[in-house]
Amino acid sequence: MVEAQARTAQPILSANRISKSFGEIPVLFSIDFDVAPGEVHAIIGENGAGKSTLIKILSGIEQPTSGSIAYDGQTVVLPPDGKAEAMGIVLIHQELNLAEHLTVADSIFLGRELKRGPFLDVGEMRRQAAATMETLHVHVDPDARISSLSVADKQMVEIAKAISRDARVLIMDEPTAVLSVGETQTLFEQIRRLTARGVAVVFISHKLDEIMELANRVTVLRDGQLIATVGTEALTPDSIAQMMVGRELSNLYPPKHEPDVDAPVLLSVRNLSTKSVSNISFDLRKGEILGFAGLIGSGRTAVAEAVVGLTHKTGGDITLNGASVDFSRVAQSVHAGVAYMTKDRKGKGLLLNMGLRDNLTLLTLEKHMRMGFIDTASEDRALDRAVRRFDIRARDAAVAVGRLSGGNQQKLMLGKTMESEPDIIIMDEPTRGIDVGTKQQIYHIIAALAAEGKAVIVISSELQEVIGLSHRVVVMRTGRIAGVLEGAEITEEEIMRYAAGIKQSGNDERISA
Amino acid sequence: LAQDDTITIGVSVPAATHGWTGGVNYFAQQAIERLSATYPNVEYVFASSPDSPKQIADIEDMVSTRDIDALVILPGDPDAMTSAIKQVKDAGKFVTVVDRQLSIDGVENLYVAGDNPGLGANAAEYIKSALPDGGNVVILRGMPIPIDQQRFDGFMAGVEGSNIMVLENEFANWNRDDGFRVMQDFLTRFPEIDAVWTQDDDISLGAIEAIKQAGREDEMFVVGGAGMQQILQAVKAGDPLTPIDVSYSPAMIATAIELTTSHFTGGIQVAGRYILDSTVITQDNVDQFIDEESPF
Amino acid sequence: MSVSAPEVAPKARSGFRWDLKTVGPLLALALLVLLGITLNENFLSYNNITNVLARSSFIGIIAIGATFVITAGGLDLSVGSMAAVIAGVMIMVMNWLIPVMGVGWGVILAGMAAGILLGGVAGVGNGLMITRGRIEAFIVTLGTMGIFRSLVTFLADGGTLSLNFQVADVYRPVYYDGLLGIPYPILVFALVAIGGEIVMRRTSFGRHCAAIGSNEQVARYSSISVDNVRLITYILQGLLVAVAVLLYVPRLGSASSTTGVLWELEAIAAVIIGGTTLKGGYGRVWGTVVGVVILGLIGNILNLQSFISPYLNGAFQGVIIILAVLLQRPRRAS
Amino acid sequence: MSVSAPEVAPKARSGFRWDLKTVGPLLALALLVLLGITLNENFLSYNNITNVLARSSFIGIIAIGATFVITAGGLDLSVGSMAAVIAGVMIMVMNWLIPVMGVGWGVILAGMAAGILLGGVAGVGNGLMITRGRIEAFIVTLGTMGIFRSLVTFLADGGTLSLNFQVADVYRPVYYDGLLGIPYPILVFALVAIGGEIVMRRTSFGRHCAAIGSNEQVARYSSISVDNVRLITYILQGLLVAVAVLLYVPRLGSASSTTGVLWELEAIAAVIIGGTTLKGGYGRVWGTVVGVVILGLIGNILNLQSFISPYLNGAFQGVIIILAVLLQRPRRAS
Ligand SMILES: Nc1ncnc2c1ncn2[C@@H]1O[C@H](COP(=O)(O)OP(=O)(O)OP(=O)(O)O)[C@@H](O)[C@H]1O
Ligand SMILES: Nc1ncnc2c1ncn2[C@@H]1O[C@H](COP(=O)(O)OP(=O)(O)OP(=O)(O)O)[C@@H](O)[C@H]1O
Ligand SMILES: [Mg+2]
Ligand SMILES: [Mg+2]
Repeated sequence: MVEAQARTAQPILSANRISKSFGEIPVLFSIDFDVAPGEVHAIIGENGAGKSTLIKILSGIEQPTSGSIAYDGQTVVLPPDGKAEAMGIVLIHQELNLAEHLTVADSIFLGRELKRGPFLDVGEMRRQAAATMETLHVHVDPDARISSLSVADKQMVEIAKAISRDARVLIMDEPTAVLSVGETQTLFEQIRRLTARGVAVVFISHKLDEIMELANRVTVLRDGQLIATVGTEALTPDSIAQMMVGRELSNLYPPKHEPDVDAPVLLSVRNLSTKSVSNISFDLRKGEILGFAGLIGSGRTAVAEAVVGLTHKTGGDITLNGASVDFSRVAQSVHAGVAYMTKDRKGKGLLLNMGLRDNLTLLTLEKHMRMGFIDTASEDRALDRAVRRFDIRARDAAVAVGRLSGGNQQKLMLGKTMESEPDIIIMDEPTRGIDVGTKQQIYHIIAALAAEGKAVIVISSELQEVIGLSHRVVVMRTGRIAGVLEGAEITEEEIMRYAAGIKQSGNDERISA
Repeated sequence: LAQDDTITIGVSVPAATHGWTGGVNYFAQQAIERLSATYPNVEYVFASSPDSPKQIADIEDMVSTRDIDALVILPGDPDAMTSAIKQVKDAGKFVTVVDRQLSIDGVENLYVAGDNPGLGANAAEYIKSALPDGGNVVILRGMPIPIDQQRFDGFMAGVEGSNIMVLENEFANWNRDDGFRVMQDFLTRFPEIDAVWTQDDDISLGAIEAIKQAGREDEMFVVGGAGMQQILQAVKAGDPLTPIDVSYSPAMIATAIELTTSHFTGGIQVAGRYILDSTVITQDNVDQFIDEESPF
Repeated sequence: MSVSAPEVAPKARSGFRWDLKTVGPLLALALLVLLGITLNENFLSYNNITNVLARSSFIGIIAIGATFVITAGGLDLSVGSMAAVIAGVMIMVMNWLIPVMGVGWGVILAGMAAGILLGGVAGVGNGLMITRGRIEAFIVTLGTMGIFRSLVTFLADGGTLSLNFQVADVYRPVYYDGLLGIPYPILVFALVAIGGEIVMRRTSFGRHCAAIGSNEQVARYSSISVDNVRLITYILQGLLVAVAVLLYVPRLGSASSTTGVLWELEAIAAVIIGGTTLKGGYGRVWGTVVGVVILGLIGNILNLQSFISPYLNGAFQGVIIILAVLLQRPRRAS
Repeated sequence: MSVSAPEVAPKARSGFRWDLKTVGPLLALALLVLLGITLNENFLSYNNITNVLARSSFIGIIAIGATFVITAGGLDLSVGSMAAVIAGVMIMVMNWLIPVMGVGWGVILAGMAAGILLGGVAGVGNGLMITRGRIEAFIVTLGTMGIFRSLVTFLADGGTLSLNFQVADVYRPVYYDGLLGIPYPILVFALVAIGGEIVMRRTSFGRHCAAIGSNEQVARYSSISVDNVRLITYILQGLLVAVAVLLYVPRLGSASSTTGVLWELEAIAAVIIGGTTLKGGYGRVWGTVVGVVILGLIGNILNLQSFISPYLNGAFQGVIIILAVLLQRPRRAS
C-alpha cells in the first residue's frame, strides 16, 4: 500500500517546532510537520490558520522566527527567494505568481532557462513547454502572453512550471481553487505519477473530497496551532471539517426555498452576444438562485461581464424589471441594483496595497459621503459590520489587503460587493479559497438573500456548490447555453453531459421556469 | 553683524549654459578673486542662476540674508528681471546692470553693456564687403531669446537692400553640437553657400567641422561672434574659413565689477552708461583680444 | 477543542503611522533648517522665510496638481511649457485689452480668466489624448511640452512678451503684498495645499485616483470611470498651472521661451521627495508641500554660504534630493 | 466526479503578430521618409543619410542602454550629464597624458579606457543607490544628473574643455571615416543594436530584465537576483554612454556644460516610440533603433524645409512624436 510505504519512509523534509511572527503578531505556534518521499501530505485549516505561512517557511520564502527545518535528515537554513528550488523544493504559490508580459514558455523556464552556449535555446524551451502543457491536457500556445490567458490557464501554467522542475518536494498551495473538475483530475494524475517516482507532495486545499481522494496524511491547523496529523484512512470529510472548524458542520447547504411560481422576472437576457459568447438567453426571477455551470472557458464570466457593462455587447437585449437596459459602465449597473463579484480577486477585485476599509467601500463610496466628504467613521462602521458578517480575520488591523490570507481576501471582496446592497448579485466563483466553515456561512447568506427576495447568479466550477445552492442551472459550453436544468435534473452527471457536449438542448423554452 | 566698514557686493549672472555665459561666469569669478585680494574690506557674493525666477530668488536672498550694499547683475532675461531689480534699487542699493537693457529706464546707477544689434550689423557689414558681387548666406541663430533677436535684426537690417541673399535661418542653441547638425543639413540642402553667420563662436566651431566634413571649406567663410580664443587663434593664423570675428567679450562683467567696486573704494562717483563696442576682429588687431588664460 | 485565539478585529486602521516613511521628508526638512540657521543668522528672519515660501509657491501649486496626476498613475511633463504659454497668452490678452478697457483690474481679471481657461483647455487636451487616445502619458506630455514651448516662442516672436507697465504696476501687489503680513502667493499656496490634502484624503475623487494608480482593472471593476477620473487629474493639473501663473506674471511681468524651463522635473521631484509613489497608487499632498519647501530651501541655503563653488550648486542639490529620499526608503522587503 | 470531459481547445495564437504595435514605428518611419523625399531631392542622398545616422548614433547607443534599464522597470535621467562628464574627463586625461606619452593612439586608447571606466563606475553608482539603497530610480538619477552636470561645469571652469589639436587630428577619423563607405559611428551603432537585440531576446539576462520589469516579486520567487540584474542594467547603461562618448569626442573634440543636455529625454522618447513599455516588462531594441532614427529624421526634415518657422520646430517634433506612438496604441480594452 502506498500509505504503508509512506509511513515507513524517512521524511525528506521536516519542520521542528516552527513558530512565526510578523512583527508583533504571532501566526504560527511551534508546528511540527514532515513529509516523506512518495507521500501526499495535505494541510487543511480555516482561512488565516497559517497554512500558506507554513509552506512558505518550508520552501524558504519566509524564515521561521524559531524552530528548525531538516532536509534529508540534515538541519538546514533554506535559501530565500525560491532558491530552494535548486535543492529540489518547488512551491506553487497560492496567489498566481506569473509575470503578465512574459510568454507561457518564458514563464515555465523563468530563472532556469535552457541555453545553448551563451544563448537561450528558445526552440527547445518552447518544445518542452508545449510537451508539459500537453501532459496536463492544456491547449495554450507556448508563445501566448500570460496576460492573454484565463485565470485557470494561468494556474495550469503555474502547475506546468512546477512539475517541469526537477522536484523532490512539491508544495502546492490551493492549486485547484481555480480549476474545474476535469483539470483537477488531470492535476491529480500528474501528482500520482510524481509520487510514484518518489516525489514528496505537500498539498493545501479547502475541498475536502480532494483531500480524501489524494492525501495519505492530513495535518490540521487552527489559529496557528497544530491540531493533529492523522492518516487519511482514519478520516471522513465530516471529521476533518470538525477538526478544522472546531465544531460540528451539519448541512453545508441550506434548504432550498423554491421561489413563488408567480415571482416576477427581475432580469431577462435575450440573444446576448459578445466577442466570446453568442445567443445567450435566460431569465432570473425574484428570490431565485440561478447556477451557471460549465467548463473553464465556456463563457460564463463573459456573460456576467457583458450583463453589467464590463465588456462590449455585440448584440442582444437585457431587460431589468421590465425595462430595457444597456449598461456601458459598471457604475450604471451598480446603480440599477446589479452587482458583479469577479473571480480574479488579485487582478480585478482588490487593491492589494491598500487597507481593508478603502477596499471595502471602493464600490460604494457615495454611501459614505457627508456634505461632499468621505465620512471615515461611517466607513469604519461598515467594515465592522462586514468583518462580523463574513468573519474576516486579519491579525493586524492596519495590514495591507495583499497581506491577508487568500480566503480572507475573498471574504473581503464578498463584503465589498454586498456593500452595494444589490437586488441582483452575480457571484463568480464566490467561495474560491474559502474554508468549509465559512463556505457554509456564505451559502446561508446567499440563501437568505434569495429568501429576502433578491436574485442571485452563482457561477461556479464546483459542481457540488452549484447543485447544492441553485434552483435552476444554466450549463454553458463553448460560448453558448447548452442546456438549462431544474429540480431533480440537477445532478453532476446531467450537468457534465451538457458541459461536455454529449447532450444539447438548443430550444429556448427552458429560459424561464 | 557686518562691520560698518565692510562693503558687500552681490554679483548675479546667468548659469554657464553655453560658451559665452561660461565666459561671463569665469571672468566674474576672476575679477572677484582679484578684487577681494586687493580690497580686504570688500566682500563679494556670487550667484549663477539657470533661469529668471532663480535669478530673482538669488538677488532677494542677497538683500535679505547677505545685506549687500551693491548689486552687479547680468540679467538673463531683462524684461523678467526688471521689477525685481527695481526692488533692490528701491531698497537703497547701488545697482549695476550689465549687457542687457532693463525694460524701464533709470533703474540702474551704472550700465555696462555690449552692443547686440552692433554685433549683427558688423557681421553684415563685413559679409557685404567680402562678397561685393553678392552671395548666399545661411544663418545659425542662438536660442529664441531677446538678445538673439536683436542680433538677428541688426544683421538683417545690415544686409537689407544689398545683393546678399539670406537663404535660411535656424536655431543652433549656442552650442557646437547643434551648430554641426544644422550646418550639415544646410550643406545638404543648399548647393551654393558663400558665407555663414553664426553670431556665436561656439556655433561656428560646430559649423566649421560640418563644412570640413563636406569638403566645402573653399566655397565659404564663417563669421561668428564673441571672441572665443579658439576662433581668435584661427583668425590670427589667417585661416580663410574664419577671416574675422566680432567681439562681444564676456569680460564686460569684470569691468562692471571693477567699476562698482571703485565706486565704494575709490571714492569716485561712478554712474551712467559704458557701452563696449562690438568691434570687428581681424588678423591685424587680433592680438589685443587674445588671452591665453581665458577658458572661453 | 475550542481554543480560539483572540482575533483582532481589523478595526479602524490607526489613521497615521509615525514611521520613517512619514517622518522622512520632515526630518530632511528639519536638517536643512538647522543647516540654514548655522550658516546665517538671518535665515529664520521674516523676510527670508516669506521670500523662500513665496517664490516656492509656483512650483508648489503645480506640484500639488502633479501629486494627483502621479497618484493616478500618470505623468505630466508639459507643465513648465504650459506655464510659459499661459503666461504669454495672459500678457497678450491684457496688452490687447488695454485700449478697450483701460488700465485697471478689469484688464487683469480678463487676463486671469483667459489664463485659467487656457490652463483648463491644455489639461483637457493632454487628458483626452492620454485617456481617449490611449497614448502613453510620457509621450503625450513630452509632445505637448514641445508644442507649448514652440507656441510661446512663436507668440513672442523669439523674444519676450512683456506686460504693459501700468498694468504691471496694478498687478504687482498680487505677488508682493499680502494679508496680515503673509504674502498672497503663500496664502494661495496654503489654500491650494489644504484643499488638495482634503480632496486627496476626504473625497471620492482622491480615493479614486489612488485606486486607479494602484490597479486600473480593479478600479474599473469597482465602477470607477477610470478615464474620467484620469482626465480630471490632467484638467486639475492644467488649472493649477494657470493658478501658479496668475501669481507668476505679477512677479516677472513677462514671458519668453525660457519661462518655466525644467519646472516639470522640479515638480515631479518635489512630489516624490514628499513620499508619493512615482508608479501611482499612493499620494500625499502635505508631503509634496514639504518636498517643495525642501527644494526651495536648498537654493536659499546655497546663497547663504560661499564655500561651494557655484558650479557645484547642482551637485549639492542632487545630493540633498537623494538624501531626502534616502531618509524614507522602504526597509528591505523580507 | 470522474466525468472526464473533452476540454475545449482555445485556438493557438500565431507566434508573430503582424499588428499595429509592431508595424507602428516602422509605419511612422516610412511616412517620415516619404515626407523627406517630397521635401528635398537630396534627402535620400548618401551624404544626408550617413549624416543623419552618424549623428543619431550617440543617442542611439545610449537609448539601447536605456531600453534595458526601462524594460527592467528602471529609469536613468542622468545619461546626458554622464556623457558630458565622461567626455570632459576623457579630454582632460588625454591632454594630461600628452607630455608623458606623446601624441598618438596610445594617448587616445588611454583616454578611451578612462572613459569606459568612468562610465562603468557611474553606472555602478547609480545602480547601487537604486538597488542597495532602495531609492526610487527617478530620484537617484535626477540627483546624479545634477551632480554630473555640475562636475563637468566645474572641471571646465564654466567653459569648454578642448582636446589638444594634434590628438584631435589623430582621433578625428573615428567619427569621420568608416569602412566600405559606412562611417564608424554607424557601424558601432549597428553592432550595439544587433548585440542588444540578441541580448534582449536570446539571453537569460534579457529575459530576466523583462521579468523584473513585469513583476519583481515573481522574478524574485523565480530565484532571479533582482538586484544584480537591475544593477547590471545601470552598468550597461553607463558603459554604453561611454561608448557613445568615444564616438562623440572625435567629432568636435570638446566638452562643455551643454554637452548632452536633454539627451535623457531624447533617449527615453526613442525607447518608447520604439514600443518598449515605460513601466517595464517589455522591451525591444530594434524598436528603439527605429525610434532614434525617427527622432533624427524629424530634425533633419525640419532643416530641409522652409515652411515651418524655426520657432515652431518644437511643435512639429511634438506632433510627430505623438503621432508615431498613436500609430501603435493599444486598441480599447473592451
Ligand atoms: N507578510 C505578512 N505580514 C503580516 N501578516 C501576514 C503576512 N502574511 C500572512 N500574514 C497573516 O498571517 C495569518 C496566516 O495567513 P496564511 O496566509 O498563512 O493563512 P492561510 O491558512 O493560508 O489562509 P487561507 O486559507 O485563507 O489561504 C493571517 O492572519 C495573515 O493576515
Ligand atoms: N485574450 C483575451 N483578451 C481579452 N479579454 C479576454 C481574453 N480572453 C478572455 N477575455 C475576457 O476575460 C473574461 C473571462 O474570459 P473567459 O471566457 O475565459 O472566462 P469564462 O469562461 O467566461 O469564465 P468561466 O471560466 O468562469 O466560465 C471575459 O470577459 C472575456 O471576454
Ligand atoms: Mg493560504
Ligand atoms: Mg475562463
